[in-house]
Amino acid sequence: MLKPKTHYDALVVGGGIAGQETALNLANLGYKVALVEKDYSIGGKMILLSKVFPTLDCAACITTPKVSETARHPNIDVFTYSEVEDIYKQERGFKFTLRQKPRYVTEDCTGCQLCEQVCPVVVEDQYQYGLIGRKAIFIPHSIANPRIAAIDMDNCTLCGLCENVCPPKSIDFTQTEQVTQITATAVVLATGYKLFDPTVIKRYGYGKYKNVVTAMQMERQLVPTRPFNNVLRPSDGKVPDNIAYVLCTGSRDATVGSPICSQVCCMYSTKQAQLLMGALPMADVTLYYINIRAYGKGFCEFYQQARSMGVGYVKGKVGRIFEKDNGNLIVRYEDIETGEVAETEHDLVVLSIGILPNKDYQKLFKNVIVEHDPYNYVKQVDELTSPARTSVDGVFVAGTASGPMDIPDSILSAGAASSEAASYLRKVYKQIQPSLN
Amino acid sequence: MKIGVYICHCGSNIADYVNIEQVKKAIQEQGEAFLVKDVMFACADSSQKEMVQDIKTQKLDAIVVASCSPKLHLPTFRGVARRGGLNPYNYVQVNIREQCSWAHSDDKKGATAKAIRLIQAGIEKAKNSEPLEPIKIDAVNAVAIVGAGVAGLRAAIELADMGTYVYLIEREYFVGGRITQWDKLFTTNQSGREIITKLYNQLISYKNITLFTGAEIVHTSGSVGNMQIKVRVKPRYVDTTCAFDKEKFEKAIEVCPVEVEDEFNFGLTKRKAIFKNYPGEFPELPAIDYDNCTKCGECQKVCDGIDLDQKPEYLNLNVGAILLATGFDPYEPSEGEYGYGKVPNVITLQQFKRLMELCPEQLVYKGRKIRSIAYIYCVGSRQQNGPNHYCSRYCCTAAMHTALLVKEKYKDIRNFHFTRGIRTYGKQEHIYHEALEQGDVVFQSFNDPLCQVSAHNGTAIVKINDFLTRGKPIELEADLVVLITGMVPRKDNSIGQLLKVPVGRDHFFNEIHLKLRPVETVIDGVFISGASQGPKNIMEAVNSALAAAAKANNLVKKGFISIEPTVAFVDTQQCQWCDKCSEICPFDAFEKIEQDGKQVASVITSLCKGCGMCLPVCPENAIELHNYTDRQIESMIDDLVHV
Amino acid sequence: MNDDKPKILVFSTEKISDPAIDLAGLLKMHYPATVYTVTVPCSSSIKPRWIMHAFQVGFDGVFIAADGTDCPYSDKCSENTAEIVRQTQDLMRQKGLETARLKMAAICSVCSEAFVRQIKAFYDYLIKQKQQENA
Amino acid sequence: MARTVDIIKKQRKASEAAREKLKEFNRMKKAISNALKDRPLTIPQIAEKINQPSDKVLFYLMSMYKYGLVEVDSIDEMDEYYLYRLKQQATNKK
Repeated sequence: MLKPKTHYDALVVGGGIAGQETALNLANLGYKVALVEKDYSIGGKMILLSKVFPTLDCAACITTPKVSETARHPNIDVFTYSEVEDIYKQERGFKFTLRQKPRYVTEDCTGCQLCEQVCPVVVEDQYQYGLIGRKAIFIPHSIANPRIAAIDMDNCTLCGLCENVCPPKSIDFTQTEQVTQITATAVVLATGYKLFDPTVIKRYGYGKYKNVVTAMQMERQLVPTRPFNNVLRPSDGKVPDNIAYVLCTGSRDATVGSPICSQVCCMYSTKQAQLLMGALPMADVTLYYINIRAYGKGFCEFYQQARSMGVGYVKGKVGRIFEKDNGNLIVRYEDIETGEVAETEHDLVVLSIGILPNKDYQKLFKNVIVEHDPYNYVKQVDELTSPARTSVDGVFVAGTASGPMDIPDSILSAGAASSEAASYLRKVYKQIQPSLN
Repeated sequence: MKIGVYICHCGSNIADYVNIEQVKKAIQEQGEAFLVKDVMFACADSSQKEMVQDIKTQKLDAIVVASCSPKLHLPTFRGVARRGGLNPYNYVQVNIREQCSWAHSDDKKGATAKAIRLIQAGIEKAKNSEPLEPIKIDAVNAVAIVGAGVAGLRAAIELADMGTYVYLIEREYFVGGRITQWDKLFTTNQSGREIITKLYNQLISYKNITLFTGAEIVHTSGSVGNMQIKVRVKPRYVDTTCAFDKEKFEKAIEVCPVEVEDEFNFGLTKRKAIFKNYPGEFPELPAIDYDNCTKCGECQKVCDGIDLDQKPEYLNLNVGAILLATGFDPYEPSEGEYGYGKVPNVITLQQFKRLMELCPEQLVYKGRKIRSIAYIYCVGSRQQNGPNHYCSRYCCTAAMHTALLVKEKYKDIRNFHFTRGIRTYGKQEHIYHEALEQGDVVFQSFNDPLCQVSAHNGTAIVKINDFLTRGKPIELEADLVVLITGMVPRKDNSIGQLLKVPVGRDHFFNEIHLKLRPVETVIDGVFISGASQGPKNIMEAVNSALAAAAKANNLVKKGFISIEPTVAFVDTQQCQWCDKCSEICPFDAFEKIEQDGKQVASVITSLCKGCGMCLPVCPENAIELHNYTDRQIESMIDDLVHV
Repeated sequence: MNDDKPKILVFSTEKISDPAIDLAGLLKMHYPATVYTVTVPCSSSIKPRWIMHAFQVGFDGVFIAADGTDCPYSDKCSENTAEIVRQTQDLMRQKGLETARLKMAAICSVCSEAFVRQIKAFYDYLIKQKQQENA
Repeated sequence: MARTVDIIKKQRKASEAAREKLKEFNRMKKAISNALKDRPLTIPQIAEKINQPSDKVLFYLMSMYKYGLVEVDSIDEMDEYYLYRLKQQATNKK
């Protein structure tokens, strides 16, 4: 386990694209950064995506260089599978507790995956959103960084087979949690977002009807390291040929506590539709939408491209989904073009789930309050001219922690956060040492 | 040349499929290596120490590690080389895991034979390797920011805060850019001027920011880290030392007899030839619009601060980087587009924003009290027949927000929105909801034909095929039609042309990569921000300005820039200067120089990215790339096929 | 021992196609062991003389795993690489070499499946060529 | 040689849920392998043969595919369902 320093210039909470970008910018300026990620590897949600709109370059190609740059930077200490808690604002800077949880595998692991071969337990793979199994000892996913295995102790039968086969003897069941008190001059919250849980909308039958999946599950099916040998529907492995997307699932819907637009679903659905038409040339893809929000650079053109490829766009709000005996689904919707309620049969339904605030940041601080906006995102106290500032001096926000946004906006927001944090650090250090350049 | 070779077992990952003993023997027998060792884990601390020790005690000239992909451990072993006292480029990594043992786990014999060849080729490469040092270029810790709108001002303050000297160069006589023209802004309802006042006051407190107004960059030379820029500062024709004699200047404006159309109010009002856009504008000093001034001398009679003999000044500045924050132009509808210029009472959103500010009590246009307003969306954006296919992003929210302000400010006004699908993305959704809640009517054209505007008894008629009526046309009479115009690139792109900044399909400045390098351009040291790279709202423009500030500061702060030494070089004996290399180079890294009485190509190493595109096009084979020389590549090929 | 098997030289690029070939190994996708990779910065940097050299010293086929549209250096990369292939094919014709022994395909950084598929098809083609030559 | 798992075993027991999952996987693995012994089958065919829900068969079959126990054979005539077969163990490692 990496031994933390006693002091860092900046603590960055969250190792997704925004956290990495912030950490890299600060580290390149010579500041020492602690990057804390609660998951087993850095990369956030972006590293799990297939191709990204509107350029259709693959997400892995874009993130992996950034991930390795972050992991390897001499000024960044990356703490994966670790959590931050009890942050206290002090006269100068912050003190906090770092909890490094045991993965029961040491850094000697070479990522050879022999342990995975011999482990006899299969549980749902969270990185494939439950579509497929993984072992109780596992490397999170094929491009995970660090590429070190971890044991999911809740599902381990303590058979010890992994320990028998591990070539560099990196398995250590006796590993324990390490708790360290650390200080940092500035804090950047890059805690990201949560995906909307569609089981809340019972009418759509997610969790009950096997062939109703989330867009994230579809995203994984479109990645080169996908769970199945092709895009298949989960009920029986059939190659789907008539796929529906239900947009605004958990967005623009005050009844489920999510009144705002999630800003990315229209475009990722449009992208998936294009990728599906490539993967399954015979398939029909229909998007049920309210408004198509193709607002960003190249988005409108991308949307037009999907239409010209033959993706169906139906302006209509989906009311309910029914399952037939053969696993097919009946989508009932109000067709705004005709003003009537209509029904269409599909063999796979994808819910374009929205994004929700990750409220975890609200529990981090002990003696100060990082205020939130009406939707529970981190409040930007000077939204127009200092978008990264929060209600606490010295605490900055980067990426989707302050609201829904796409990848380019997250990266720009992270750029702003690093800029403001760097200015803040210089100001603080100048107070101590006025001669500082 | 003494070469040390280390063959990694990677536990069993390599050793299970590649017969390490056999490989080791083959390499030893071949006799090219001075020392051949096998190690359980080359990356382990103990192995690294052993290698450092070997380099020192055995006086090795180069090392080869055959293990995993260089993507994983190239920097690790370059570090080993450095710690042993070797140049990191005298190190070669051979990938016998991902591209050998794992790829051929079904063919152990084949994998072993391949490993031997790969390592032999690696040894060849190491034999022909040359020590390389990163190229260091001195960098001036100063940045020129072009444009003092909200993005430029914010970037300037942030860069100054981070310890970089800033030259802020504004083409107009006044700072603030577009947002000084808007009153209340979404989503905070702050006024544009309030923001600019705050930023300007902050700006002038910095010793490391120099602001030039009425200024333009007219010439640049040099390259990243050290750029020479020539700035022309237009005269203001007023004596800047009398800045605080405000009253005299007010008087001068009053007596000026010349009236011209006021661009600040988009032609809704007139201004004088000596002018300020609004009271208290920054800098708080009027300017004379020389082209329209009749030199009548009236102002000079009341104010001794006028000096019509001022001449343009030229300044030569030295900067490490340039940050463009040149903003946008609002789309100007063509005559007749939705009745613009033909039907009375058709104005653009920007005119309407100014009109609202000029009408504190009642909303009156051309003498007519306004009771109903039709907002027509996507004017100049998402064009079906025009060149602008893109969505302008800010306008749906801006229109809805304006509609809210209208109802808040004036009584009894009805708002009708003629849209093509509302795109109030993200949190801006609540503005759309508020507009609906206050009773605004929103139409959406069915299957996307555009609505039509015609004149009718002094009012305007808007016709739309609406969604809810399944495409049946609806007609509506409105006292005022507001065209919700999008953003277009600045008409005058002289700065972009001067710096050779490429533009995208939409003609805005283009970044290298929307996600990886969103504020960098292919011109090293030139950054872009704000609406100059595409439509953005204020928060987004400021985010990109601050991001660009971070990148620019990162680049120049250290005082030097290091670049990879894998750059191209020219054999001037062979070169006949045919220009092919400079034609194909995406980075303009070739220059023509004179050497020994003939013209030859020379690589500007500070511009070369080491892509090697010039290598195959040279008819004389006079160009090579460090670390990928003909000798290295061809000797590797020899050894790969060697039996 | 491997002499009867076709030998293929692959030019792969540091940032784009090399990671895909690595990933193929990582996912244990098999391809013939007589496929050797030489890494270059960009597929537009390959000199025709390198390719010709490979044929001369005994390679049966040369495969360019091109950057395609993913090229980080230039949007003209595909064009430039195609030009290199064209020029090399001219040289091959002069030497009486079958131009199909040089193959180019765009391989993105996770296109491991495509790489393996392409290289196997190329390998099979070269086997047939060899058999014909021997017959 | 001492294994760390033996130390930890003295301190705690594996969860019942984990044991259950282990058994379930073994059961399904065995059933699917048996079903595929003679010829390649589609997922619905396997499900019918071993009398298990087809979504569960998909989950375990694909997990077996991931760990190299099963491979794709071909697709049926309707281009709807893939057929899967057992993978021949290439190397018999100890």
